[in-house]
Amino acid sequence: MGAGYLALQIFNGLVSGAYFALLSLGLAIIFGMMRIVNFAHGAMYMLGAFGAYLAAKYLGLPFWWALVLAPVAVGLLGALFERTLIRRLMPLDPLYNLLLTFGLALVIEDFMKLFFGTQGTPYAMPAGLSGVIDLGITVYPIYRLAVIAISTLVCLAVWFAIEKTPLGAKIRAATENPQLTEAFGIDVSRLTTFVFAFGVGLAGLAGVLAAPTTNVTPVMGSDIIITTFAVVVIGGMGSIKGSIFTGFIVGIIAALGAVLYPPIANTLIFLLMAAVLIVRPTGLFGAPEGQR
Amino acid sequence: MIARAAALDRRIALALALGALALGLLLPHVLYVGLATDIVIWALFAAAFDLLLGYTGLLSFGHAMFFGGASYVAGLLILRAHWSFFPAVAAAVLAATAIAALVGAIAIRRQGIYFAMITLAFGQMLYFLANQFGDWTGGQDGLQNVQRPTLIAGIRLDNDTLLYYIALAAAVLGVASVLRVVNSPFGRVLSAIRENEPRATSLGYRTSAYKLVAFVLSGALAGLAGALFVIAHRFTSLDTLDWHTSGEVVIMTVLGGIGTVFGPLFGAPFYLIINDRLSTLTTSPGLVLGIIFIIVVSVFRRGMIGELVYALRRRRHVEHVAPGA
Amino acid sequence: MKRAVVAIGAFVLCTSMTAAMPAPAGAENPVIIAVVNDQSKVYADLSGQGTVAAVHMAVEDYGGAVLGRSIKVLSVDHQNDPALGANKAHELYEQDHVDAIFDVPTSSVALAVAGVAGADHKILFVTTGGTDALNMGQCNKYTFHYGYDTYALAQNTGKLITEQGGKRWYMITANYAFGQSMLANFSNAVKSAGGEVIHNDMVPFPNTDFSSYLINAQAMNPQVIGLMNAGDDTVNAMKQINEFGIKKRMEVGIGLLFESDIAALGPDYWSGSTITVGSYWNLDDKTRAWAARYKKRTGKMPTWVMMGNYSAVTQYLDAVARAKTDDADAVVKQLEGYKFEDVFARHAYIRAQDHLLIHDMYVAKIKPASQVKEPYDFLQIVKTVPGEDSYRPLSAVTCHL
Amino acid sequence: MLLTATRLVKEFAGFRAVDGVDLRVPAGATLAIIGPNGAGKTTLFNLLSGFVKPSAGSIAFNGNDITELDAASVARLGLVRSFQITSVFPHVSVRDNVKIALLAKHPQARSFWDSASAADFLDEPADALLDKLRLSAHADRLAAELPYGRKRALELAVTLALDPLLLLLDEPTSGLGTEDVDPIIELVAEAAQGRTVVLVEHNMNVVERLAQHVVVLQYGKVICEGSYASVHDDARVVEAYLGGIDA
Amino acid sequence: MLEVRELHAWYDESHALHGVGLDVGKGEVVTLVGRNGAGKSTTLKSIVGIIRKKRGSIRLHDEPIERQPSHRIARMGVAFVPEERGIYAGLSVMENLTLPPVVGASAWPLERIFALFPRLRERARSPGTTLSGGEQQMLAIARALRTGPSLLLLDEPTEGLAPSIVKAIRDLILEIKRDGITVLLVSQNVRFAAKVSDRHYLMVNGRIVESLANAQVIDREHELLEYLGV
Repeated sequence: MGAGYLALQIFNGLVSGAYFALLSLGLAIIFGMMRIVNFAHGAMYMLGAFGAYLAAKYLGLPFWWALVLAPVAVGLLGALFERTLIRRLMPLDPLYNLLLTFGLALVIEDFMKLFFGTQGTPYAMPAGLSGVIDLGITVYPIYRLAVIAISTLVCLAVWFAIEKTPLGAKIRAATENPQLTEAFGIDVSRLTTFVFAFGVGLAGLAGVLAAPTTNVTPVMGSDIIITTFAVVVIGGMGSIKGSIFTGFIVGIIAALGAVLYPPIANTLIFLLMAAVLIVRPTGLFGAPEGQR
Repeated sequence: MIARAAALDRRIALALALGALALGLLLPHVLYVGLATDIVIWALFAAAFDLLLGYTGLLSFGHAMFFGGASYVAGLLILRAHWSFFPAVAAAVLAATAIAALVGAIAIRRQGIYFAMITLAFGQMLYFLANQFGDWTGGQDGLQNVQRPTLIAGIRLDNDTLLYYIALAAAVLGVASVLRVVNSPFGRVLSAIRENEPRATSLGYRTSAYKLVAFVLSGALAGLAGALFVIAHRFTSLDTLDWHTSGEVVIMTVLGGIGTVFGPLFGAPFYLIINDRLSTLTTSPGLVLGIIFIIVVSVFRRGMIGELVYALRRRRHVEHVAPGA
Repeated sequence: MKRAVVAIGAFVLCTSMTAAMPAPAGAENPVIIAVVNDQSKVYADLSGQGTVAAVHMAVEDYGGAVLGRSIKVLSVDHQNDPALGANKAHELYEQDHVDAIFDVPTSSVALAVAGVAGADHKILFVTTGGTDALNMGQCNKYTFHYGYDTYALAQNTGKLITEQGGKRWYMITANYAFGQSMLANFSNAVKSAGGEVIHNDMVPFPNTDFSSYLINAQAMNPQVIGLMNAGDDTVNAMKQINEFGIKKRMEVGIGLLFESDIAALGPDYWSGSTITVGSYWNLDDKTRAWAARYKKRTGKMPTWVMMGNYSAVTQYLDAVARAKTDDADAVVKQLEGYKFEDVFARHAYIRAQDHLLIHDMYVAKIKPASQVKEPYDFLQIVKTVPGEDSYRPLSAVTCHL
Repeated sequence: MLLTATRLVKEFAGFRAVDGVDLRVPAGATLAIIGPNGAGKTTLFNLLSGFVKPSAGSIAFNGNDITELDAASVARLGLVRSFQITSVFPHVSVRDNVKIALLAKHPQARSFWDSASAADFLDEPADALLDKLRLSAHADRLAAELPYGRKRALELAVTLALDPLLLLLDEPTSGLGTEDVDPIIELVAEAAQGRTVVLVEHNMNVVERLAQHVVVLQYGKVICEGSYASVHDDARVVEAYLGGIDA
Repeated sequence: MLEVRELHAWYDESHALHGVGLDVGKGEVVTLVGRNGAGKSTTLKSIVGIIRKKRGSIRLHDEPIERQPSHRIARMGVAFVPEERGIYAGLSVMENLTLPPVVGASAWPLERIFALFPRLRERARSPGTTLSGGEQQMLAIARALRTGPSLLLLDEPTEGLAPSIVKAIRDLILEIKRDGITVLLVSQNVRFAAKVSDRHYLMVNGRIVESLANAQVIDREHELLEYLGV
């Protein structure tokens, strides 16, 4: 195994990292504003993939349209859940919303099974991205490069929007002190709905990106959410930057582990989590308890 | 803080205990014995879980690791070493205790949502490890053909009804232990920590040590349930370690009522009977149970028994009880 | 108080309503058979409700009665949960007086239910479950393995590809009993045909991302990539094999595949690959006629395991008729060694020594979408292999019934 | 000196809430810490009781260095604090609140396998304490159901149950109506007999009646200390409180 | 322009206001004085809608606002400067300043703010909480003025600040008053209050017990100090 080969595997890790980063970024945004962990995030990821499938099948829309429309649709659904269910439990312990979204995840998954069965639905590689390019060591699918690019771009854009724009300032303000922000004339409740919708929209986007490379089934979200939680625990729900960074890093470590000793592939992220927790209970980027 | 019914009135507690016991004695006569046994086992599991959630305020989403872990330990000892009932169960409970101590020492340093996520991830880690060591655990096939062990010299547990009553006895003992712990001075301190941790700290209580002990006790009793599971079913599988199993025990406890000890004893049969019947009626049991769960979390947050206890208390002193909760 | 009343009321109502489901019994004393399979999880489309329909069809075709008693069909969703599956099986046998259970996909559930069948002395036909433990280490007198096993898949697919020049195999194996037994059987078959396995990746099961292994595989440049997995894992692996453009450069040997898997991605993803099936709806006029009736009934095309279940039920009822009783031991006697031929099983007999159905198997190539003329028209049968050559020879049977 | 704090500093994200405070509390004294809102009183309290670790400086109590000790250990050494916002253990009866505090000194607290009656031996001391704080009438009510003034008394009872060497009281009269203030002052005065007390207080009347020694904080620094009279007339203190716009 | 009648308010379960009634006329500067915990801040927070659990009537420009969500009240021209100043650590000085939307015609343009507080321009890109206490108070008031309010609610603007800054704040309030903005001020600092206000309300235990003219406050300073417990 040469250095080039290893480099290629690291590169490959960036692809799974791209999904983790989008998912944990969405979780982090929602958590930052609402202090809740969205257990239905995996279900939203799955809905994103199905959104792409449905858009192609019934509206004849190509991948690029789905990339925009499916996350928006998922976001709107998220907004509906936020307005009708999650909001009611906001004044209570955040654990209630963890339970609620856990129930939601079960319901969404089973609901989709009713309509789409379990075998999976075909979703083809977008035409323009279907080839491979020769990276010297071996060939590599163009689409995977696109996934890395799109995810990185979106993550950076989200980071920029939150850190550098007036809308981002409102979100940061509402995160820090919602009551006061409201008293400054900002409709925090609408902002909260928007943030929740946006966070799950990111999960939907990850789902659309995954659709061409994995089997699109109603259960695709329920396993990735647990791994994403582990990623989030490793990173610590500290910052936007932290969630993006941890997402990619964990992707790379998992990919390397899978090659060096395949049987460990699934366990590795969790072992990593245990190790990080022993050294830093708050995760890599987490603020110490009490301050957050 | 997670809502829970305040300390049970003695009379209500007695009534609930008798009700649960009556239900336990009645079950095998109205349901097939396999399901009845499952109900008893899960009721014990849920009661153990409630010791942690209801009395310490910690929501674990990884309790399958104790349940499943113990089921594998008991299963292996019976299958490979032909241990009899008591030693096998004891060893399994011990194993669950050890896992709980290990995981608890790391997880207990965080609380609330972090604790839930960490325990969830640790549970899944054990799942993958068990999947990994297929030579021992049978991997995806699970441990099959675990013969029922001997109870004491000469008596094999082959009779399902006998086994049911053994499980019932173990569950009664387990629930009684939960009650004793909850009402012990230690249990009082636990409630104090749950209600106001900084104040308890300021009184000199090392709160994380108390929480860890509660976590370990809860894990040990969940392990007892797991050991009974493998004996009752003659096999165990990765499903017992899967996070959905952790989720199921959460659902049962919430449906029954958090912090009531007795709530889970009614939540478990409710969940299992519905799931059992739905498996012949529909292909989407999760849909129905999920919707019920969402309604309970949104509207009847105290759970079935919790709402009942709350209503009875409320009738007695309407003016004092705080709104919301 | 009102809330409490609502809460408790709902509890009592729900449990009593569901608990009070009528237990099937009655004066007419029917012969009762049950389908226990996955109707809500990953294998629901492979078998699930489709098999239930096929079983009803079998009963109707049999005339709806045997020994002058009506035939009743129950069905249970085991949700891929061995505990639930075993529980329900036990309930079916003991309380609902079910005479035989059919289908049972997922190795862990199949083995658990087989355990129950052995303990309760009631008949079980495992059709969709493929692990050869059912007819090897964990066989029992009351369990019949009907349709295929990993040995037969390897003997056909593995041998044929190697003989046709695919000598160097790179294996990607799902790390669980089914995958391991498939790997062992395929490795033997490949070697016996003059090929070699140059590398094997033991991949955790389940797994969705195979890209690391595929990069590795390309670096080692094998002639065949062998997928020693099933279901979702195979679908994901194949999707990524296409993505990496590997399918154009090397052959893909697929251990186990069903029509529903092909439909999940669409035939183009699979085209050119070689698989082994126990039957196929488009085999001949007989199967086509059967499939047409099935489609009329359900609106869908059958997978071949649904045909297998149809056959299993038919043969079971026939055995009951021959035994003139539904007593399990008597029926087992009638089934053991019985030679027959039906829409599914050709040149078939149930081997007495391990209760395995020995029948013709078919090696098929998957057609590209351009050649698919009608729904589920996925396969081009390239070879019919007699059962004796497909299944483990009698000399290798280790089962003690 | 029972308690000595030396050059105590606490920084939060670049902001010094406590900035080099020296504090010396002799055994048996009653000392009050006063200062305008945001002067760092509560942070100082958290530092002394071990709830917050100082960024710099050291704390010694009764011959032990407690700078790095966790809060529970500090309490076990006999330095016990109260809280500004009272709730104690809201859904526990008043008697059990006190019993939980009394239990902290007994090994039974750790025995999860004792019956409920194992703590009964504490009923008597608990009732005695409740009686002393005029809470007997409420002994069986839930703490949450108490009127506000009684809650503060309960807070004091729970703190006193530990029989501390040093009592840290965080605004014992905050939020009380005038009619409730006097009884609390009496209770604190009684508790201070033979004990060392440090209190944070806003109400100057309370300070005057209880404290022999007053420390004035502003911007996290001690700007002045001495007897109530000397502090009351100190120009710096008046300025700190009144803003000294005429200055 | 502001009319409060029989206002009761609750913090969680504790009853903090017991029937507060007060009036503030257009262009007036009115102070609420009272001891800690008397309910002054609670009154302001009730007016601006931060405290939702309340009963009674609050009318602004003759419109009832007691049921309005707080962002609506702000958009009706009420600007709030909280006691802790409410400077966001996660926002830069500039972001802090421009966070609330402009709601009135009399909004101060940024140039006017920077002319008055050059430090805010210098530190525009640094995090808001790295400013000194006095600068933070300036930022908090400037932020309110930038929205162009008709009613400004100021909670303890001089607390913990050095005398020179208190003076600057006094001058600022007087300038605001000249602009015709109505101010409701909470202050324990009676000398400061007497300098800027037209009238005073004395609050005790969640009630208004007395309405005082400016002259009365100065005359009774020592009595009031005792009363305030200082």
